[in-house]
Amino acid sequence: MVDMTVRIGALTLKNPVMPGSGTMGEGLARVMDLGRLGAIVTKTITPEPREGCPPPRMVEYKDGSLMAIGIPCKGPDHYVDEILPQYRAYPTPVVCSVSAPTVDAFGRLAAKLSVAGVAAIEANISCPNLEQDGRAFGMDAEASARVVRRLKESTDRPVWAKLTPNVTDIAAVARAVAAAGADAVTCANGMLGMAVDVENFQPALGNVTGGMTGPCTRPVILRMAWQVARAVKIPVIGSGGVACARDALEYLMVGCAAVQVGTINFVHPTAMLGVIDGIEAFCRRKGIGAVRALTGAMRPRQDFREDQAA
Amino acid sequence: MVDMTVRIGALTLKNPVMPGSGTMGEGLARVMDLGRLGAIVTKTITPEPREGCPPPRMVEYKDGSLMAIGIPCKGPDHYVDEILPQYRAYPTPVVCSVSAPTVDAFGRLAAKLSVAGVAAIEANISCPNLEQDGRAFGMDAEASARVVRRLKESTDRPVWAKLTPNVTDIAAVARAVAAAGADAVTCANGMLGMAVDVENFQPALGNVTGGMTGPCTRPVILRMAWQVARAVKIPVIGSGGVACARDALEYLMVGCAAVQVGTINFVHPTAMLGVIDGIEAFCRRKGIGAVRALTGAMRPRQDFREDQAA
Amino acid sequence: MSTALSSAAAGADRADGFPLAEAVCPVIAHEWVNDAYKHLVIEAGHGAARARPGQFFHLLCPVIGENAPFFRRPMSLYRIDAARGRLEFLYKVVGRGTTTLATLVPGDALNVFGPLGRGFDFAGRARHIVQVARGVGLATLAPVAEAAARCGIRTTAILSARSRAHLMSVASLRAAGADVLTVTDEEGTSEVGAVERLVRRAIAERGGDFLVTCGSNRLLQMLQRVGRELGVAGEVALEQHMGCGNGMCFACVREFRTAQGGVAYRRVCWEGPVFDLQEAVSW
Amino acid sequence: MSTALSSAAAGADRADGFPLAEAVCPVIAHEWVNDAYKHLVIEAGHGAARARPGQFFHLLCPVIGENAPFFRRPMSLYRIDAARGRLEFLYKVVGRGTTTLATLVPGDALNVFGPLGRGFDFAGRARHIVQVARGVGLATLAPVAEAAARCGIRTTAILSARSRAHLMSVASLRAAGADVLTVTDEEGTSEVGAVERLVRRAIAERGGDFLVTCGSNRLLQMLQRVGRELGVAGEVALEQHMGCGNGMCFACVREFRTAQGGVAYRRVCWEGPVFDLQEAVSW
Ligand SMILES: Cc1cc2nc3c(=O)[nH]c(=O)nc-3n(C[C@H](O)[C@H](O)[C@H](O)COP(=O)(O)OP(=O)(O)OC[C@H]3O[C@@H](n4cnc5c(N)ncnc54)[C@H](O)[C@@H]3O)c2cc1C
Ligand SMILES: Cc1cc2nc3c(=O)[nH]c(=O)nc-3n(C[C@H](O)[C@H](O)[C@H](O)COP(=O)(O)OP(=O)(O)OC[C@H]3O[C@@H](n4cnc5c(N)ncnc54)[C@H](O)[C@@H]3O)c2cc1C
Ligand SMILES: Cc1cc2nc3c(=O)[nH]c(=O)nc-3n(C[C@H](O)[C@H](O)[C@H](O)COP(=O)(O)O)c2cc1C
Ligand SMILES: Cc1cc2nc3c(=O)[nH]c(=O)nc-3n(C[C@H](O)[C@H](O)[C@H](O)COP(=O)(O)O)c2cc1C
Ligand code: FES
Ligand code: FES
Repeated sequence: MVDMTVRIGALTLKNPVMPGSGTMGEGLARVMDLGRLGAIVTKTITPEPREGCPPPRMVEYKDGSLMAIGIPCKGPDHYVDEILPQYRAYPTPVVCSVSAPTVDAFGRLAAKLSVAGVAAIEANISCPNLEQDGRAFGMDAEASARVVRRLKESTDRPVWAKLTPNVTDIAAVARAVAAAGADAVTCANGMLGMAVDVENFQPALGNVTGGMTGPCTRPVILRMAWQVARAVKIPVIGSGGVACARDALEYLMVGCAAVQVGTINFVHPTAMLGVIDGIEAFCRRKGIGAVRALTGAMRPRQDFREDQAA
Repeated sequence: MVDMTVRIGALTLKNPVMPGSGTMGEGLARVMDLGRLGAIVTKTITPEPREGCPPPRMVEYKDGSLMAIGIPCKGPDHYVDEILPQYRAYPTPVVCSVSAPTVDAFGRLAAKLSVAGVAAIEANISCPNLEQDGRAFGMDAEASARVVRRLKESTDRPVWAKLTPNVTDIAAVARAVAAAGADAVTCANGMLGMAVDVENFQPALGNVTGGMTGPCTRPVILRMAWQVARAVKIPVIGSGGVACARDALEYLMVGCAAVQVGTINFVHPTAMLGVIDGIEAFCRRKGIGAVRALTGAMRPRQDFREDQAA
Repeated sequence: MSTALSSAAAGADRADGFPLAEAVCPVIAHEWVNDAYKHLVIEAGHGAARARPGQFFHLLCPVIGENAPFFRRPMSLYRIDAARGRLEFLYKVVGRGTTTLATLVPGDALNVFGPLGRGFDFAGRARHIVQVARGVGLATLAPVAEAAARCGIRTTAILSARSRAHLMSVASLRAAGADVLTVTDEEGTSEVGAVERLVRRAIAERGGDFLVTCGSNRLLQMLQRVGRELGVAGEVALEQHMGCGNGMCFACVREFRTAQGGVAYRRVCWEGPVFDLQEAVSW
Repeated sequence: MSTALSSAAAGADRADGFPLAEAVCPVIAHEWVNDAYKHLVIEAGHGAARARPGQFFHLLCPVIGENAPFFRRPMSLYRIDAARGRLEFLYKVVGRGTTTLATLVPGDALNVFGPLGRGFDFAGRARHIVQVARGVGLATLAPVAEAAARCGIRTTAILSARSRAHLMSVASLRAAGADVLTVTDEEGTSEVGAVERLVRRAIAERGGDFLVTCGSNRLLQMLQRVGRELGVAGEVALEQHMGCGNGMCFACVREFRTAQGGVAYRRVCWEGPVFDLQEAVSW
């Protein structure tokens, strides 16, 4: 028996696997038992209803995709009344992702969403900061910290800060949000990308730029998770390109306490179950009693020489 | 007949396709006519000889690779005496990539390498800046500008600044190097990534981190090239994930004057010829007389509706 | 049956008790029906028991060489054979995914996810369906007549295609009791005005009281006009590029008219692919 | 012949006049020789005319499903049939690339790049080669005896394998005039000390004056010791994971002893894969 539980601050999860915000929905409950997940992270909620980006919203690559969805949202009341109740049947803690155009609006939104059934708040700080020329909060350590401080004042729920990877020094942003009181950091959101429809001399996405996600982003996001885990003491949740247990193990070993699975849910709707079962099988095979022991288990390379088997 | 020439500052190239530094070598001359290339960019030269990173030096993914080579180099004299003469037989201009641990060393190296046969100097500013805690020059707009200023003082050759993509605001770095007198910017070097050998709980690369390159990085680097092209007036050379003509066209249309082809040279040694021929064929098919006209040819999306063909 | 192959895909066949399943299904038959379309039959007990006309499955097309479809490909049901636990698809080979899909031979395994989306909703609303299909719409509308007949609803099917060789499902529609009218570009009979006359006649003379369409924007516009004018309700099956196919990614939105007179985005995979005829914004 | 297939790969077959070529070659034969190794024969006139023993080709293994080898895979030449313009490889199926390579059937096309690297250099340096091979080394050393015979050099080949079924190329080596000695784990004859006695006897009694090895680190260490002690020169063919295979990426380095007594990295694909026996750092 492997002890699969992990602690994210005050919260104990039954296993380290959860969806990335915006990559699951009620549809998933029609394919699998959401009770098996470590947590349910819901799609980002904004203060006002939004329609999202004009189509086309996606471009597909060999090993990942570029999407410009733009956080369509029906607002916080709809979330509390219609979305949250759908997850009440499960013992799984619900993490509510929020985003807003100003620090104040972040605070008000989190207060409004700190209702029964919300176990933690994840701050999606990849959105444009209207107080700073629309530059994403997450691209600035100080702006990120301000959001977290306001959230901590506005809610008694644990606050997770979801970083953007589009930065020079992600460890600095992580240190800033940790100092501001974040209970955990999620590393990271999609990488800003674009594509051209060359036949028609136009952007391939209605929004021109979009978020690059999926397996091909893993090497870069993994490096960031490693840098973040070395920079802060709070738990780190890896999010980027996890498709199978092996990928999740990379994140755990570089120092993450848990992982989020995103784009691959669209391809294999039960991919998260495969990740959970695979991590457990790995622990059993290696004689590891608790998955927690994998966090930061990467050691420096030995000059390890194996004889060439014939 | 399509006019394939492009101008990079004072330099006219017969076509917009050249290898990325460190992704070609004398071996390529044994497979194809290097005279067909727009330019020959040679592997980065450092002031002192270096052995490079300990193996393993590569990890392969479905659509790209992670390499930690570490710029092995035999020094500038070896370059002038042994490497440069190999390219003398070709009419193709040689661009000499340089890197150094201090601004002074950059200047001295460029002066030493401004010999006959070197048509331009490309500053690889992705390397650690020993005067700033080893943080890469390219991660700091001011440090990048200092390198370019010193190079401009030290050589009469055009200076290209090759940016690192591991930054928050690549347009700001581009503006800084343009203001410092750079004749062109190359966008960009590899993205910093890592991988774990989970079976053995150790980094997969001898150097722990490495450069992620290849097709899967194109959406992100393309977005950066677009941002850079809108920020500066000097020519932009796109470098990231070009495998075929279509990919190169994306870079040209977002505003690049030329492209560098890197990792795919390792898979298809004559890939650059395919890119050149494909761009020419595209121009012919679209009735475009000069490839220069493609630079920045992307237009805003029309709400363009085509009837569904049956 | 399909479980025997489940090791071919991580996470496949965990369906037990859930309405949707990712299942690895054996290919039973796979033939070209003309120069552009293939007819695919798979064994999929779980799906065949649940699927309804207008719904679709999300197919994981193989990765072969440069053709590496990352996401699944949506295909509507051409035939649901609940008795034998089989699903049938009729699809046009157009790009990466359909090219590799077309390489499958009987005995190969295909990973499918479904049934997905909202199907046609004519039971209790229609007595005589007039369906107008073109292109891939021929596949999507094919199962309507049979299901309609089961609720005692008659069908007049107007099929439009480039040429007679591209008219598919005529025989199966007739077998399901539909009156089938065909028009083709080749014969010069498929022009929108001509089809409109057939539709008006089916409403006026045969009691057509529900319009169903798929596959052509110009035919959709014509039916919206006729439906509005004559007060005849109807539905349209739409397409959009998809990520998840299951309402989660919001990639597949299109514009729709709202009750308030504005337009809003709706997900083709979740609120559709079948929508109210008048709410769809044609383009 | 291969040009007829060239459209299968962008940029392939632009060889005209260049020593190296990326060529799309028809598979002539492809059979399992035991439970782990396959024998591949391709038509490759350009390569067969130029290749030398110890050199390798860089094979573009197909992408099939989850097995998506991005880089090529290096395979040394098992046989060079210049007369018929054919190349032969003998390889072990171990991972992604070799798994998809193994699916090719005669008539399929394989994109190969080569010939690459520095082959064996015994002409004028040897009169009697003693070769010691194990595992994939059996493939790499197989063409040595035939080429040696052509320069009037004799060969004693000591082949080591897990079992008799894994001893490959015995017949072809004998046909090339080599004396073949075999040892196996199964028979308890393959222990390093036993092989060392065979090597020493071949040197002492048969005039062995050049050592050649591939495929086992422990046998390499033993031969380095014997060679140093008896003053017998030799070469070793080494492996390393490769990117380009053509000296450009510097991914394939290994440590070597330098003349100055230090160690330095050298590229297996460019300075090798065949190196001086004593310069190779064993591990
Ligand atoms: C609900 C639904 C049902 C469908 N039913 C059928 C059917 O029964 N028969 C049939 O022939 N076709 C049907 N289609 C269209 C079919 O999904 C596309 O032809 C197919 O996805 C093309 O894939 P590709 O990789 O070959 O093309 P590519 O052009 O290479 O695909 C590139 C991307 O565009 C998407 N795409 C391209 N064309 C379409 C399209 N028309 N609709 C949606 N996405 C598209 C692909 O899914 C992929 O994401 C249906 C589409 C939808 C949305
Ligand atoms: C010069 C040279 C000649 C060779 N000749 C032969 C031969 O004749 N017969 C034979 O069976 N094998 C030979 N090998 C080894 C062969 O290249 C590997 O077995 C093969 O690359 C494994 O690929 P894979 O995708 O199946 O394995 P994976 O393990 O899936 O490959 C992952 C990565 O590791 C690399 N890799 C794995 N094992 C090796 C290895 N032993 N050497 C180099 N790279 C490796 C792969 O190329 C790939 O980049 C040779 C290697 C070299 C360097
Ligand atoms: C279609 C789509 C929608 C997303 N929506 C959100 C969102 O609303 N809020 C958020 O914080 N992240 C969002 N993300 C980012 C994911 O949660 C996740 O961090 C990212 O996709 C990286 O993981 P992956 O590579 O496994 O997909 C979205 C990603 C995708 C692909
Ligand atoms: C193995 C390897 C070595 C490289 N060496 C250098 C180098 O020495 N100097 C440099 O400026 N860029 C170097 N690069 C970066 C490439 O020039 C190029 O910018 C990058 O690979 C992105 O292009 P690509 O995606 O087409 O490979 C190297 C890249 C690779 C893969
Ligand atoms: S395809 Fe994902 S919501 Fe429709
Ligand atoms: S494999 Fe590229 S240098 Fe050897």
